Amino acid sequence: MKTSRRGFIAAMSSPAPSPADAAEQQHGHQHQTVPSDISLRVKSLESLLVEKGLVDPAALDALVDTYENKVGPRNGSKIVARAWVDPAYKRRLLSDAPRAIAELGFPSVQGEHMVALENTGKVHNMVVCTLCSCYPWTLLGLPPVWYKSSAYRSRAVIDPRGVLKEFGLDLPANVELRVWDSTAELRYLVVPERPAGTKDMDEEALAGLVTRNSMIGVEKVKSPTQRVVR
Amino acid sequence: MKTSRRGFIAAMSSPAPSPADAAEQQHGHQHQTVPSDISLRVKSLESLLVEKGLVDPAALDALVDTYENKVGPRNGSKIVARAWVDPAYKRRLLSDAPRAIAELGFPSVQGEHMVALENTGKVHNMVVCTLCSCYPWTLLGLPPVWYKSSAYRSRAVIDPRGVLKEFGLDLPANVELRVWDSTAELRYLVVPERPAGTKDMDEEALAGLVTRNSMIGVEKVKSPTQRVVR
Amino acid sequence: MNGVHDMGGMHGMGPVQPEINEPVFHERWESRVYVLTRAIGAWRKWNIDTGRYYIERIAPAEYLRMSYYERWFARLVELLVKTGMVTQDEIRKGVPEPGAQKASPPLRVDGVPAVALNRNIESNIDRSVRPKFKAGQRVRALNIQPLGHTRVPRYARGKTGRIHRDNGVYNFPDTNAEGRGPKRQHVYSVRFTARELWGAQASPRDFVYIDLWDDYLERA
Amino acid sequence: MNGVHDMGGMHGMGPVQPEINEPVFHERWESRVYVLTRAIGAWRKWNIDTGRYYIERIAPAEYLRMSYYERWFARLVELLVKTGMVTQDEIRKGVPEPGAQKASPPLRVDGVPAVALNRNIESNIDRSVRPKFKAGQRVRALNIQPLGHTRVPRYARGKTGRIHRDNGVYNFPDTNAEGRGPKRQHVYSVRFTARELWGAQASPRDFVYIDLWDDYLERA
Repeated sequence: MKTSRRGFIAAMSSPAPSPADAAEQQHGHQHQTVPSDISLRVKSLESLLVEKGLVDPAALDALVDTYENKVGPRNGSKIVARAWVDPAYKRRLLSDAPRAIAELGFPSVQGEHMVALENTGKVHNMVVCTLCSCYPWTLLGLPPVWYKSSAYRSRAVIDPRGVLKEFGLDLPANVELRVWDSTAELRYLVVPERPAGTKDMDEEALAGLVTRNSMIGVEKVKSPTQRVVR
Repeated sequence: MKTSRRGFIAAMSSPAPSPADAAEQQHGHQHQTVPSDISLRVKSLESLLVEKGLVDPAALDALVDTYENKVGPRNGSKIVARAWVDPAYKRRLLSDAPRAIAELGFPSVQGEHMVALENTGKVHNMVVCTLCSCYPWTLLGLPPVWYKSSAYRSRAVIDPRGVLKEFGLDLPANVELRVWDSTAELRYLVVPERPAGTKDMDEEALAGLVTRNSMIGVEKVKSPTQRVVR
Repeated sequence: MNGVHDMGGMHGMGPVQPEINEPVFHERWESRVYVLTRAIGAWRKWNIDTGRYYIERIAPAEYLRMSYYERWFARLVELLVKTGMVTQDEIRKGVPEPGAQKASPPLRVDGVPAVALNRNIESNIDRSVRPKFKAGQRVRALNIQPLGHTRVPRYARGKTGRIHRDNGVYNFPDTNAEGRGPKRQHVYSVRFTARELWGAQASPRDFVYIDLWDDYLERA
Repeated sequence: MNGVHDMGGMHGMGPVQPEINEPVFHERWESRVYVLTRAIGAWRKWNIDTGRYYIERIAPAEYLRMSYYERWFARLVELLVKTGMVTQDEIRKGVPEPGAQKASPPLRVDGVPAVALNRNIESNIDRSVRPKFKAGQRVRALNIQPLGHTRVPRYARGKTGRIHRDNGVYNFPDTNAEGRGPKRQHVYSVRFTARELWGAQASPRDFVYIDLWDDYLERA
């Protein structure tokens, strides 16, 4: 876990131990041998805020439960699956995402300020927030660490095809690539291509194929056969 | 010393203790209570390089002596003082600095790739290296920490008048300000204005007035009366 | 501000490193920082733009050193003190000052479902605010260097694109972040060619869409 | 590379903090790092552009965290290993590998005076290299995003200025840093208005002069 979040510290190309590495190691060791300083500080702040009556401890626990268990990419997957099976729904989703999302019974507020982007064989969309970490969390859950990383934020706009390659997607040169930098309150949901070999699958099964990363636009949805082969 | 080199860590505006501050303090304490890790690592590298015959220890000591005791702003000061007392010399310095510098008996190599910039009541020059720390060290000695700092490098080109104000120089709006970003092998020596009240001073006394910072262009040379008043 | 947070186009940040089976939170304290921030948000002592600004104000070396939720924690402490909700002394000691009145939290457990999935953004429909531009027009992102919060990335400044879509009316981050009013105005999705942004080496089939406010744009 | 070292125009780095009676070196190890770098330089295993490049390659978070001479030390270690002058194992153990041949240093104490004050840069006069531009011409710094070492700062890219002076002929850093040849060419001092660089808010009486190579420029 530390590794993935410290990607930006991967210093020079040579594996020579540099002072940077040493400092990192030292830092890492500290955090392993003594209780994490930040953890203690957060605990102390929480108890202060509770004692001051600024937050309700039960509400905090309910919030954690909500983000850990009640939101997540499956919300987005359902929308994508519906769009795959219902062309009229897809049209509504692409032209007025908030309304189309509300149709599926999600509270309408969730869909507000949402834009759906369709990936096809000719146009590929991917989403980034270069300035911070804006993300359609009401539909996809909280963003993964890589989405919030300096690596992704810096490179997605200047080297999007290189980034996609690292996700295993070698986009043909003739495909138009659209990178959406979420600088405002609009949130972007990518509707990936329906993969081959899914003709006989129902909506629920299709939703099970849709990955979070495909709705950010950094990978395609694999066909069920591909998944088996892997 | 730590303080001045850690200027860029001066975090938020509010004096609230932030986790950043805490981390800094922790780091600082470490360096006070145990021998500095970097110091040990440098020692170890030096002894390795000596043992391998890659460097001559006597040469290392001679180099330290040179930079600590044999180069410094007084070389630049002599050139400035000469330019102040000898208008023909000043013209030569401004049109062909390398040759004019060599005239004063400095090894000619020192003057190569040097450009002299004259500050007047109408035009003010200041020098920065936004990309690293390029500096006319053959004439001024090694650069001060502030010159190499992120603060100076980032701000000198976008907020030069703000930077000058922090050095105590409130440049009138009608003075043209020229910032020289040393991106190549050219090195810039600012010839500051000769201050008032120095008519009777000889060249050596004048050289004594010239400060390093005035030859970088971040301050003016104060007249001897000003110096006394302070 | 031209901060290190504005990192679109930077090199040297390493490869993107997706994590398999990533948990929502990696450590307990991360989840607590997140929900404390959300729960304190219910006091409405600061808005989303101020919140973003106080992440950006973290000194660059610290910003890059910190993990995501370390930044959130730094911001929370900073804003709690700044708004007077807690004192520095209380932060230091971890207990309320003697005699401090106990408040009543605006977000209770029964309010969580309504709050947790709601971004709480006003409607973007406001016929009283006229757009300056319309779809299809060529625009240039202004070459401006705001010292405070702004949402026009540096890599777009001075660059020319085309209005792709009028997204409706939103608060203006630059003023809203500092309590100088929402200054509501239209936000457009603007389509830039990668070649305009990055030069001739970029693929002619790459485009970047950036959401930009009226005040960031001029006709081109 | 668009690294954090390319910091012209950034905000948030704090005030400039001059130090009164600053020593040449603040700690002994700093002086040793500096002179070790100079003494090893006498082997001519890398050039000045490579040296700069290996400072820039330090990861951004580390670059900002490190003090100036910590960066120098990181670079020295990196390049010593990269050029095969020492092995990683030797660095780790602090002693030469068993059976390693002892070299003879090219810089001896008697050579110090000649070396210590000499920047060792070739002459910038070379009539065989023709300039592409001349003083007074309007030029634009190319909008390029080199992945490797480069000396055209980001804040100047795509911006238009005027050739102030032809400085003569120098190695081209972009190729020279990576051993792809010196590609010698003219370097010009180019005068940019602060308004061109930073927009209408800048003072009309502020100018930035940047030394730029032929390959960074086009007619404007």
